[in-house]
Amino acid sequence: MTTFINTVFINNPLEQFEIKEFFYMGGPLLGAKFSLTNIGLYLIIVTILVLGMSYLSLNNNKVVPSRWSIVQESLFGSILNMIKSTIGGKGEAYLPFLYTIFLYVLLSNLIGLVPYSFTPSSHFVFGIGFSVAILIGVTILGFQTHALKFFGLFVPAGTPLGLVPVLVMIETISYLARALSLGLRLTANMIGGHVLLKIFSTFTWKAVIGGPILLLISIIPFAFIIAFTGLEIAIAFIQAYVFTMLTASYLNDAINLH
Amino acid sequence: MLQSAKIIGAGLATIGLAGAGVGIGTVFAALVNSTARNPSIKAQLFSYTILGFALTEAIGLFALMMAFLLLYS
Amino acid sequence: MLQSAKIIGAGLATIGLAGAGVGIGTVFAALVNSTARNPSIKAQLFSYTILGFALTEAIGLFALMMAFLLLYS
Amino acid sequence: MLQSAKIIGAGLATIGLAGAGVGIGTVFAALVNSTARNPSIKAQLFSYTILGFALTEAIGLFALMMAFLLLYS
Repeated sequence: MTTFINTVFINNPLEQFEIKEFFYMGGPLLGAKFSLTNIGLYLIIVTILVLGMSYLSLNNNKVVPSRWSIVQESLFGSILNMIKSTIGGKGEAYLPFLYTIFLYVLLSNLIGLVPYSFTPSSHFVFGIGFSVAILIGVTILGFQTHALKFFGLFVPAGTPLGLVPVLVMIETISYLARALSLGLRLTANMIGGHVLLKIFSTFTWKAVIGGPILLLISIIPFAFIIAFTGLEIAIAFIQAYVFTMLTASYLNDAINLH
Repeated sequence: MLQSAKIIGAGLATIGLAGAGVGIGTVFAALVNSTARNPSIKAQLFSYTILGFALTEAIGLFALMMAFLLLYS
Repeated sequence: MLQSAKIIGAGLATIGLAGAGVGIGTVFAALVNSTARNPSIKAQLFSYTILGFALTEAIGLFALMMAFLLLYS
Repeated sequence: MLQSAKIIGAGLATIGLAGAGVGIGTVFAALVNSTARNPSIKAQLFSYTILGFALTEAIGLFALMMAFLLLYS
């Protein structure tokens, strides 16, 4: 039995995240180096999907909305409600920004679930790039609207005087940790989910070809994989929603200072 | 030497399941309490509980997955 | 020798997932309890629960990321 | 030999994240329970929860910082 199990991992389950180069142009002569890698390709695909969806729902400006434009309008409306409840009136200026983030992160999560595909959002460069850019933008916005009063953000209302220095130190650390935790949350969920799927599918595959008795036993991990893929789709939606929700609450901190 | 480290590592990783155990117990305790308080929406409560159970189970399986990863590669 | 230390370190780091399991169980227990108490605002409660779940899961997965970091670098 | 001790030390330090996971779960459980009990002051409750979350997360990240400190210096 043990010999059968330890041939389960032919190759490393983390191999699915490796970046492979498709073609490579330019060299020392040209100076400019251009190489299309699989993460680059999938980012382009996701962009085309997002633009295509918006174009489809444009419905060449007919008054009667087509099904696609209803989808987009309801998505737009739900994000508008979320912004209204988080930031209030002034936040509506950031609606297109948050809508694009939500759609982009959602599609890059979902595209990873297509078999034989690659998840752009399972790379730290995608997640942390997004979150650091957002945090720098929010801080600049905060300073622009509130100049020096922005530091009031680090002192929550009603703290006794003696506690202020400790609290300011902790608040600044947690404010700076937001840059990492926002992106790391998205990426870690995607990596963890896909590695788990990879391990269980290899395990089931070994069980299926392992012989008649094992074929019967392999129904259980197979059912688990179906359940977990459903969970993975739910997690893709939840992560995209939470990413947008937290960006909105950080914007709220910058605009309304608590 | 390496094989012994793999076994110890897998053993340590499985401790992570303790949390999922406590979590699932708490979710079902809440189901029992809330069904007593408001039996009319039993179905809705049960669906939330199953969702909570599935998500807590997922965390436990992350730890189990890590244990398998350590044991076999 | 170093490789075996990496495996044991990764095994130890995975224990951090226990906390996330307990946390998610508590959040969903609160959802079930509060839906029984006040079913009219189910939607709002559910959105807070999903937010709480995602934030707790993030901490658990930080520990898992740390385990992967120890294992592979 | 020293490097392997560093790795095991970092693995041990990451276990501290378990507490932060439990804490954040409790904070959001309280939010869900209290919103059901008194939905009118949702905004105030939510801002307290975010503050509590930020402070609990800071403690968890202290543990992670300690783990990195052990690992790389």
